[in-house]
Amino acid sequence: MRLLDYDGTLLGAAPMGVEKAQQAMRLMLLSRATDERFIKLQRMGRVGIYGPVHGQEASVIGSAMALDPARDWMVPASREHLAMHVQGLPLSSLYATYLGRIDHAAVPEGVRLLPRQQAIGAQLPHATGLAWALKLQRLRGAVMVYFGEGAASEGDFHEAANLAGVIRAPLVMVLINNQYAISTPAHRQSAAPNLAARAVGYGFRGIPVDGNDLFAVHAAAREAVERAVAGEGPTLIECRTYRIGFHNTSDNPREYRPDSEVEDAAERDPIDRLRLWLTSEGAWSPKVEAEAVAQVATEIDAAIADVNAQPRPGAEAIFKHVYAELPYRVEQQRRDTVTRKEDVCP
Amino acid sequence: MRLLDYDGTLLGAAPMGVEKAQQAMRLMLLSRATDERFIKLQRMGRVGIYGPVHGQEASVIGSAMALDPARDWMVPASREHLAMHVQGLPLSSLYATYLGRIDHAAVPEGVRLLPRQQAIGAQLPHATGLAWALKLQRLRGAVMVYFGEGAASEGDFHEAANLAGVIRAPLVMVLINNQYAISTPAHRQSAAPNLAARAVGYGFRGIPVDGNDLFAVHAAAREAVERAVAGEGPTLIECRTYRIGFHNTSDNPREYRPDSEVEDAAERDPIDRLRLWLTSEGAWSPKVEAEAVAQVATEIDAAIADVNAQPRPGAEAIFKHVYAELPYRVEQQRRDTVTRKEDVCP
Amino acid sequence: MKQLSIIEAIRAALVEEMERDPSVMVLGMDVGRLGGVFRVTKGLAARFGEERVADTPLAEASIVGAALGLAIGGMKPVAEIQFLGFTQQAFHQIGPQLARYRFRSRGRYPTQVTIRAPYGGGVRTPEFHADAIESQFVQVPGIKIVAPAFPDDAKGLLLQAIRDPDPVLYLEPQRLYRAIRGPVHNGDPIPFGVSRMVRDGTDLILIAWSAAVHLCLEAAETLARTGASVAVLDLRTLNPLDVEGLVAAVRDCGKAVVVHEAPLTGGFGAEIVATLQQEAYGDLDAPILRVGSRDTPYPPGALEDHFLPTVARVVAAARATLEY
Amino acid sequence: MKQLSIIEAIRAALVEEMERDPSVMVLGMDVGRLGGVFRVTKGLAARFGEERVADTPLAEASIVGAALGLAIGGMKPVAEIQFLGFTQQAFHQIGPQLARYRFRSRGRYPTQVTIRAPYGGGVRTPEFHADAIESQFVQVPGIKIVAPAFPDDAKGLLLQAIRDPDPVLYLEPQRLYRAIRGPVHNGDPIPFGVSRMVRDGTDLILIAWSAAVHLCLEAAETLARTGASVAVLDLRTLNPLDVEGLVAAVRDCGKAVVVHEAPLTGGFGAEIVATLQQEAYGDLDAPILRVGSRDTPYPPGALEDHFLPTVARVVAAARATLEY
Ligand SMILES: Cc1ncc(C[n+]2csc(CCOP(=O)(O)OP(=O)(O)O)c2C)c(N)n1
Ligand SMILES: Cc1ncc(C[n+]2csc(CCOP(=O)(O)OP(=O)(O)O)c2C)c(N)n1
Ligand SMILES: [Mg+2]
Ligand SMILES: [Mg+2]
Repeated sequence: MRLLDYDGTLLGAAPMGVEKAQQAMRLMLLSRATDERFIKLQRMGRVGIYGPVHGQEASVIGSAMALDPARDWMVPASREHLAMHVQGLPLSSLYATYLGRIDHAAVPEGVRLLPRQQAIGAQLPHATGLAWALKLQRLRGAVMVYFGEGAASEGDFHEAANLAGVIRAPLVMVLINNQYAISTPAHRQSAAPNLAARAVGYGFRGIPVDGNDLFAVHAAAREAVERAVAGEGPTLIECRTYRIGFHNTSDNPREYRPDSEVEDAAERDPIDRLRLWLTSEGAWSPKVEAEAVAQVATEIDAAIADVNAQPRPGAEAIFKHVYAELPYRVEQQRRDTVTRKEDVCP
Repeated sequence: MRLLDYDGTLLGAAPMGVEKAQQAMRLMLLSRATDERFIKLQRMGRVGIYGPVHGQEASVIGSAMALDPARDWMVPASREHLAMHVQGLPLSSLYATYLGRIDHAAVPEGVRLLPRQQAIGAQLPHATGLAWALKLQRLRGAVMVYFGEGAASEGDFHEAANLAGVIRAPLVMVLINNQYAISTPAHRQSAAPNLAARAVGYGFRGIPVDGNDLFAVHAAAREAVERAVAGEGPTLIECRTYRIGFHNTSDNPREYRPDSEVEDAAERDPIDRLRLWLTSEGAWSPKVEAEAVAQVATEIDAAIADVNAQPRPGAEAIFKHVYAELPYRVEQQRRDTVTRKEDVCP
Repeated sequence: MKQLSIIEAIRAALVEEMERDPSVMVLGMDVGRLGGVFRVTKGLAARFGEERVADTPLAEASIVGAALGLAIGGMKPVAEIQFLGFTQQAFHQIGPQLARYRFRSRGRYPTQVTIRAPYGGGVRTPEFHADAIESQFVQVPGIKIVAPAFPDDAKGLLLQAIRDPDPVLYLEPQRLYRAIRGPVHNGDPIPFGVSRMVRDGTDLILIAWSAAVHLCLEAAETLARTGASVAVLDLRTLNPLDVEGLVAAVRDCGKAVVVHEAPLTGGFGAEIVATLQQEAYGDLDAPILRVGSRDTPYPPGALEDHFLPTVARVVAAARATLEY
Repeated sequence: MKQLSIIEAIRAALVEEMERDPSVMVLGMDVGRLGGVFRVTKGLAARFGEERVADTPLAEASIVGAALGLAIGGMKPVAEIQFLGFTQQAFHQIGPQLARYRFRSRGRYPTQVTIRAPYGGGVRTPEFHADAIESQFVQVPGIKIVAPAFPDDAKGLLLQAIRDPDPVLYLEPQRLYRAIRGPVHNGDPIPFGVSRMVRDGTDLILIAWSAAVHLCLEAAETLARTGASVAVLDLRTLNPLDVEGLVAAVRDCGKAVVVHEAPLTGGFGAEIVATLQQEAYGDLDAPILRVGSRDTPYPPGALEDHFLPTVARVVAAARATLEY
């Protein structure tokens, strides 16, 4: 499925107005600028590890914008940073994870969002269960869950999708096929040319979309959310995109893929494509872009400053939230750790 | 896919000659008689637990007969008793498991067969690995693995199938959809009406067949084996059948399904269907059947007598084959156990 | 007071909680119309509907993972895993996910999930169906582990498990399901972390949980006939562990033996010994021996008596300790 | 003698075995062209071909399950699980399947499989990547567990692991991968079940394995400055456990502390204490203390120093024991 051609030509009905598309454009710029900033901070030793979204912005933003944050839930994997912000997570809470302020990073009360997941695929059954809970309680709403084509090889994917089919859960599964799981190319991940087709095996709909086409992603996601809310069950959307960046800041993709492949992919950049369309609509210009970029930088600065103003967690933090109430021995350990005040962390 | 109609009419080319069909008929009768005998032995307290094949004989025998036991491997789940015999396991070794002679139950050297598997679905990745080993060593051969529609919900199914697709393993996956996993009906197991269609999601062929049609099962299995051996990769065959018997000797299906459903299914009995065809070919008669039944009973008697002549394993058996060589502490435990001679078992 | 079997006591707790709190639900394989392979949930689907007593596909990881999602969404799921041995298929959803979700979400998503599973040997089950792997969960911070040995505790501890804000692994002694009946209070949840002295004695204490408690009671009875006064302590919960109760019990006797159904090496007995030799070193008059299953795979049913701890082995360990 | 890092030592063992025996192969995520996320298998695909050094899909259970099938089919697979924490996804294929297949098949199918996995903290990894869950495998009869702390042992024990007829879980100390270099013999496999005294001492013995051995060496050095003579024993393999070596070491010193990176409760330290208090009761002059990580989930990297055992905590436990 494609709605915006490589050159920005609209191939069907636009699923959003110009204003919303401008907003999407700003979010994609914010996403890319976040990547750049955190890679820089990582190189400076201020961030442990960071995985960029570069190249996948249309998949991430286009889908996230299809949710109603007051009604729907989002279950992220680990690379959909800005989607979490779209869903209502303040930018400074988003950044706090990378800057070591774990309590500030927590999802605030009222934001329908689960934390990031580092165990590939493990969030999928949670999303099914959450969607099931909505259904059992007759709550209107859908759950959108993100995962990669690598995650789609895990047993958790299969079990979560199959269960979702059986209970007709209001679930939207967004598979972001960025062609790589670390160094493993998609064709070594599965012999299936079409991962969306897996949905047939679970009794629901699967839609492959051009993941670099914000409109296609958004239209597919919006329809899937509507169907979920209407009680028509789950949908699997495969967003076909490309991870232009490295897997994360410890990775060097030159060890496993040719530059030419990346250059090719860069020509299908999702931001360029939307920019072309917006420009052709008279709704974007170099000047507007310059303003947007400046504003994004200011937002990032402010959010980082906000995080840096938060106290660094101390020893106490490792005992907090392990249990509602600490059992005897763990309480002893807490006291030992805290009273010794060996605050050995930086 | 169907080749033999309910009334025994042949709908296409017969995949086997009359003689082989007679042999299949005898094996199906042996299978059913084995069920009856072991249910009786269980009721007498001589067998712990037994799960009958009743109703699924065409799926089990039709597929097993497609293998070349001198070249191909079989990986059973736990209900394909007679398939194991077709693959070369002596009847007395097959029965020995149920009669508590675990060493006699072992697969003899030279028989290309893995032991039964009680963890649902866990055998599937083993089968993929085994098929991979054949391929890596350039050994001609295929691996056939059995599992139920319940097992097809496990993560192991998904991971094993996907890996098999990627490495183009010479694997034939025989999904025996007998409509129940204990009490859970197939429609509660998956919303997909066609489990064979899952193969698309792994990049290989899936074929749904009438599992009560020996010819259809055999033809599909034979083709799949040929393709596997020829390097054309895996096939998923869904045999649609019905578990006429109980799940196992501790189960009472009346608690979860109506008798009428079972009666309906019994009208599509796989043995009846083959008998009709054989009779129409002049190759079967009540007299031949009576002889076959008598012969089967004799075989069963002989095999059981053979098992009963084997010594019951003692304490030593629990320490045998845990490691190539027992570590210090386990060796101590072995000595303790054996020398105390508390041979507390019956 | 009503005399119930353990199965009946568990069912009674489920019914009470489901009556009391509409967010409590049951999910698992065959738990609905059939009422579970042991009929523990028999009648619940008819009473509370198939939505609240939901059959799931045959996929353990998704049962646990979905239970976590259900809890995040406001339900209080009681998930049945057909046999504890099959929690291995769900292991990555239990330790790293369910048990850590409160921590990971910094308290935003407490996960009030109970996992029930029958376990333990002595009933000639097929492979995996008897595996006593509780100690693998002991090293999972964040999940509580409960292992009742009597109908009354089975009910009271399950009430607590369902109401407890933390995830709980509730282990059911398969062998005792219908084998014993006992009085069951119509009352309150039983708090976790409180062991119970089920037989008094002054010379030695046998420490156990779940079905092994009954083995210890038999052994104590045998030992009594030769004049030894042997106490039996039922831990009831492994996490939280009643360290004070253990220390006090050992202080009184000076001698102890730990008995469990899990294989000896790495079993929870090791933790009890390590804890006691640290916390009650001065009070110990002999090494604490452990009696467990053999360090082998669980054998086929016909051979399980060679594998499992027996009264004779408990008595032998107790005698050696008494004579130390 | 060559000075190698642990990564180089592991790679050298893999190369030697693959040269020696054409049925040895490597499989796992990203092990091929990339050479694994730590580059342990770097260069192997180029040397031995992508069939023998095979990238797999992202699915841990199938990696282990397929390795078992490969072994049944005549290969000798060395499977890499990217981080030990992700063996949880494969748990049901390790304990109940791989470790028991020889037993289940009554010796017909021995399963010569090695699982390699990096583990342990101190390098600020994301969640799950540092989890020290070795004790969960200790209660799995049938699988051997190896945990080297030095390049030489890393090589010799891996040679043995690959040649050993039983399945082996080979734990790689992530923190030490490139942090230390040492002489590596060009020689034979190192037998399992033989611990090594890596520092002599007469007052107290510190018992450890993997990265914690180096913590103990530092602590012993610190203690030496105050006049205490502290020995350090490197277990090297957890199963088989060198019970005789442990007992002999404790007999000499009379006092011991066990140190490990896993959370305290239910860690393998408990088994060592329980074993020693039984086998060397008369020789003990003090309770054996354990120093482990805190009984909490592994925290985010920036907080790990509060969680992990530190030199200070080892020294404190040693002092308390010395002064007992
Ligand atoms: C269960 C599990 N196995 C392995 C890893 C290590 N790992 C981290 S990211 C990654 C690749 C994920 O690929 P994909 O799902 O396609 O997502 P992407 O990184 O492309 O966004 C792997 C293997 C992990 N975190 N969890
Ligand atoms: C991993 C696992 N979970 C649960 C069980 C309990 N169990 C035994 S048989 C069975 C149903 C299997 O259904 P299916 O795969 O359709 O095979 P069938 O019994 O119909 O032949 C279940 C749930 C098990 N043995 N293993
Ligand atoms: Mg990817
Ligand atoms: Mg079935």
